[in-house]
Amino acid sequence: MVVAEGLGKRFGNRWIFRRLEMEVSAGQRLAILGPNGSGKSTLLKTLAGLLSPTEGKVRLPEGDARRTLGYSGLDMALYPYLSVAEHLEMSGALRSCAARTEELLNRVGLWMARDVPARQLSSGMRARLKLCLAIQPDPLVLLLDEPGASMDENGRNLIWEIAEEQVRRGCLIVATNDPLERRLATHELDLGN
Amino acid sequence: MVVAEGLGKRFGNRWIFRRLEMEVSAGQRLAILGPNGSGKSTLLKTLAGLLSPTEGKVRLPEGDARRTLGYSGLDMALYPYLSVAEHLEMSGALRSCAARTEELLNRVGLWMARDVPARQLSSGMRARLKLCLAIQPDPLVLLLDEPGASMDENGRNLIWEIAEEQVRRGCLIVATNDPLERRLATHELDLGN
Amino acid sequence: MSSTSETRVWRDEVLAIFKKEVLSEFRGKTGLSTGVVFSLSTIVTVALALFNKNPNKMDLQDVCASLVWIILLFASLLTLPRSFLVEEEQGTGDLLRLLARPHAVFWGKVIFNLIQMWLLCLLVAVLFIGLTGIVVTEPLVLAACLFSGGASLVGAVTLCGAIASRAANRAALAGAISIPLVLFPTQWGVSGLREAFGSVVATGGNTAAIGLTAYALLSLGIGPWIYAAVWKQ
Amino acid sequence: MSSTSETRVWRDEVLAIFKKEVLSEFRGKTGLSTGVVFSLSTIVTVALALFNKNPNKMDLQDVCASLVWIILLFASLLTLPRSFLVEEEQGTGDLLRLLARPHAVFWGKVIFNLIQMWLLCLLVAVLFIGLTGIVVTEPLVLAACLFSGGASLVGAVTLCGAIASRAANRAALAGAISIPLVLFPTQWGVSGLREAFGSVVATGGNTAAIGLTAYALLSLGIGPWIYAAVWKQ
Amino acid sequence: MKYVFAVLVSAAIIWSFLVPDAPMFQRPELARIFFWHFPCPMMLTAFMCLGAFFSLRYFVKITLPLEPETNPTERRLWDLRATAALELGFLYAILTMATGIVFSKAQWGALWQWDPRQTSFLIALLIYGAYFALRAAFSDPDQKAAYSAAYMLAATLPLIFLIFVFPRLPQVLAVSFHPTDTIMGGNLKGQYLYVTLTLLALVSVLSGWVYRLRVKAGLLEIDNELEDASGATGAIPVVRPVRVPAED
Ligand code: HEM
Ligand SMILES: Nc1ncnc2c1ncn2[C@@H]1O[C@H](COP(=O)(O)OP(=O)(O)OP(=O)(O)O)[C@@H](O)[C@H]1O
Ligand SMILES: Nc1ncnc2c1ncn2[C@@H]1O[C@H](COP(=O)(O)OP(=O)(O)OP(=O)(O)O)[C@@H](O)[C@H]1O
Ligand SMILES: [Mg+2]
Ligand SMILES: [Mg+2]
Repeated sequence: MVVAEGLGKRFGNRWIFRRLEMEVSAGQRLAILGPNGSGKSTLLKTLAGLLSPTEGKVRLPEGDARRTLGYSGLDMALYPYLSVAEHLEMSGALRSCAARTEELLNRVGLWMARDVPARQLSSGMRARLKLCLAIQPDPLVLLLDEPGASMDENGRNLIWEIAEEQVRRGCLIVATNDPLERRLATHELDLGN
Repeated sequence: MVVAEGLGKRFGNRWIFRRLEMEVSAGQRLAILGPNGSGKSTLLKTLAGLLSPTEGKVRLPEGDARRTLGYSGLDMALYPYLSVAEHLEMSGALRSCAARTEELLNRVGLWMARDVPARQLSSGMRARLKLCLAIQPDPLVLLLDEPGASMDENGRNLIWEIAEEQVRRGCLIVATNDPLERRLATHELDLGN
Repeated sequence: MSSTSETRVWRDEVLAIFKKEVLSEFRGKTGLSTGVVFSLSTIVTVALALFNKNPNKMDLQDVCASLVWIILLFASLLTLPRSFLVEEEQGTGDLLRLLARPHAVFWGKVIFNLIQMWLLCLLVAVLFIGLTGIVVTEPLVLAACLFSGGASLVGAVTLCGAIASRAANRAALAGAISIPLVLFPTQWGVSGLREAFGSVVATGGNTAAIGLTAYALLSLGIGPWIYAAVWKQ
Repeated sequence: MSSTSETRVWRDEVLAIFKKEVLSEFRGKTGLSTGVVFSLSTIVTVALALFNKNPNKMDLQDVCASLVWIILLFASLLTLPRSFLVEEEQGTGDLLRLLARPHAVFWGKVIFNLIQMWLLCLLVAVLFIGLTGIVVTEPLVLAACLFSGGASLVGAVTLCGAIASRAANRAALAGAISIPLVLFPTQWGVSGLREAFGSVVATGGNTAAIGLTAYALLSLGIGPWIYAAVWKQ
Repeated sequence: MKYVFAVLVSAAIIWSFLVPDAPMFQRPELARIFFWHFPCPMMLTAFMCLGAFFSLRYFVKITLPLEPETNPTERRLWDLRATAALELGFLYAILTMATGIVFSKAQWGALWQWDPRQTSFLIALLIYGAYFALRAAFSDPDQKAAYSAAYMLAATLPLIFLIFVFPRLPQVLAVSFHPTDTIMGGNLKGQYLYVTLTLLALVSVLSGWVYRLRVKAGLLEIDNELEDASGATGAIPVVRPVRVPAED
């Protein structure tokens, strides 16, 4: 479902990764590993289309990326003055998919905080909201950048559940530094250099 | 060294914590635990003086807080256009303590990236730089909010080392969700509700 | 998808963006206030300048015309680019790029800016006329010029804001690259306002209004496509 | 600590903040090229508005006076408040509060703003006079007014930034506060510039200069204390 | 080859001094400035249009239906061409202004008097300046390329309007001293016409040559960049299964 052909990304005059060939097919869970600064997030952003590759190309399943692709990254900010619920409603309207506000928020345990503006959320709550936004349209491809960071026990279990579901629908790619999280993958890609 | 007397913090009309009594003396390592949104970061910020308590008071060791106190939090941003080294130099000048740029950066493994502007750092590198800033003046009190989040193996070990050292000099308070990190504490404070 | 439902989808997306802008604006109050402060203080400055003069003395109308236009120009430069700059400053740009389509984003923000700008025009016009006591001989021309003038400013400045938003010194850059683009409608704007204030050297207020409208339509027409082109850079 | 080393410490801290501001603003050649294009086009706008008029015709000096002031006002509102607001917008406020002392922060930023503003005044004056060809009858008064005027604008706007920086609705608050604060010196600034341009209705340029200086000193004197008061709220 | 060219140029210059003075000018002998004043805007326009086209080409392939240009290396090439063209265009813009200013000193008696032509062209220069200010503001080459190309697309119509249409608007014609129908109106006759055309031809050849050089230089820069680019271990990361999942 996700194919990278000779993918390379250069920042300034330094290649973060190059000649990267990979194929992730439905039902697979890929973990992208590597020390800090090895390019996990960069690769994930490139796959998500947030960064343009310096060379090579990325193939995603047909269809509108807004609905076929879910991405949640650490350095992706939320709208400080929009409430949790408003985020989901906006996202639903923009991607023309069902907002499912109550269902999703109950699931990640943010229903009580639905009216809290994002700037008042705790780090873990922010991570949960981003997860919601990523899975809202039941995407075929789910890209998670360190989903477990700053999540508590129950949050981590939640991620496992979601991972299980996701592979029934499509594939999952996780960039992580967490030895526990690493275990939920069926495949690994090590960018360590 | 760190004493909280009847400490309470209210946001709007909701008490995050109240009537909190605690005393952390030299050589102790306190872990603040609790589910997401339970108030760990809020407590840490209140201790660091970044938030003013709604009731009660915080007692820190005498001396200028800029030098006796080190704090590193998740939602504390760095200056996007200042390089790693410039951050340490600025901090040194502002706190009138030795910058120790080379020593510290070598220690956390950022020496190679000393000229990279903060906005180009990876999440883990950012966490490392913040750690540097926190320990720069050899503070008596070190407050770390989820230091391990988005750090790789070697980064986590680094935190253990630093924790070991810190208790020789003073005390350490860590807010964390990470079951592994939790182990480095000698004492625990659970805000779980 | 049938065309009608297609249009409904577009409408919803544009509305979603628009709603977002409105909510953020009124909870976090950022853009407009600056513009208002500026226009207020400027107009008072001008009133001071024309202080104890009767502004209907010949060629003061012309000056008034240019002053009104300058105020609108600067106010727009202070206010309009923010809608795009803020996205990058607060780091929500990525989220937007993941959820939305460029045309929806552009139109949502443009509609918001249009409303902002027209309100500003109204404010400036009322205050200016009130404070300087200048006589408006042709209210219709005035209205037309402010309406189309505001729109053309919105078209150009919003686009420039979008283009500058990913750069290091966004705020200043946005101003720098939009001023020259909005400079030449100035000629029309000023001459139109002169006509409205019944200046003697007035040259065709309607041509001015037409010119401004054309400019507005053009910039608003091209804008979204250019934005779509740089959308994911 | 002995007082001399104490002052050295303060100097280092202020310098550190100042250096930070400079680095963040002028990473690479960015700031410069932008600034030039920016001010150039601003002047041209104004000059264009006064299109084919000889600005020494009576009245027009007064208008020029207010135009120059408007330009300065515009520039100051666009650039100055950012120095404080940006800290909160990009979330570096906490870091700053942990590392620095309020007075050092305030003075570091003010010095940066002052230099910025004075350079701007110089540029604007030179370009404006060059392009409109207006005659400066009293260069000294002009210099004095620009100098003190720039300073007072910096004082006022920075003060507002300081006051508003911690409020949730920063910009709005900053705006609301700045209106009266900015309007106040305006009157002196304009009359001073009129005198400089040899207007007939000019009313004491030196008083203006003195007034502006007093205002600047006052605001810059109070500023740090107010800022220190809101520093850790 | 180059020498032939040099000879031709000098010949043309000498010729330009042999032509009779133009009586309709204030300073007939100085009408010759025109020989140099005219080719500049023409070159400027040519390169501006080229730059605009390359900027467009940066985004879309010129096919029907239009489809986006996705190949990164192609894009970098088009960006380079656009920059080269626009830099040269900027040079000619400045030359136009310079010769124009000299000309107006000679014929209108003042270096600058806010003649509509002068104003409009000054604005055109500013837009050009803004383009390069924008380029300077980006550190990432791809963003630099994309956003400056976008700005160029937005600015093209205004530029053309400012240089050609605006001075010919009726109400502007009324107040401007600047001639507009010398060429179109066929008021340029005899030797003047020939000299102008010759110089125009020579200047275009020259600038074409310079343009090619600029592009060559740019290509070399890109290659160097690729060469001394570090960090790529050349090692190809591959996806490897860690265990066969039970459920599949
Ligand atoms: C700074 C002042 C000037 C500038 C910026 C300027 C600019 C230009 C430009 C852009 C063109 C080509 C575009 C067009 O044909 O409309 C042009 C053409 C021309 N200029 Fe100028 N010019 C200036 C001063 C003058 C002066 C003082 C004279 C002589 C009195 C002059 C004589 C001409 C003539 C004869 C043409 C031929 C184009 C035509 O008439 O169709 N220019 N100038
Ligand atoms: N915009 C940028 N410009 C230049 N270099 C960048 C940019 N973004 C990231 N980098 C560099 O690319 C490298 C990889 O960054 P990335 O964020 O992908 O690392 P990562 O694997 O996610 O690390 P972490 O585990 O800490 O998240 C880092 O060395 C970083 O300095
Ligand atoms: N500025 C604020 N205004 C109002 N409520 C706030 C504010 N900041 C935090 N809160 C609320 O206080 C609660 C505690 O936040 P805090 O960040 O301390 O949680 P936490 O224990 O750090 O959670 P996490 O483990 O996710 O970091 C949250 O419910 C949050 O919504
Ligand atoms: Mg990362
Ligand atoms: Mg927290």
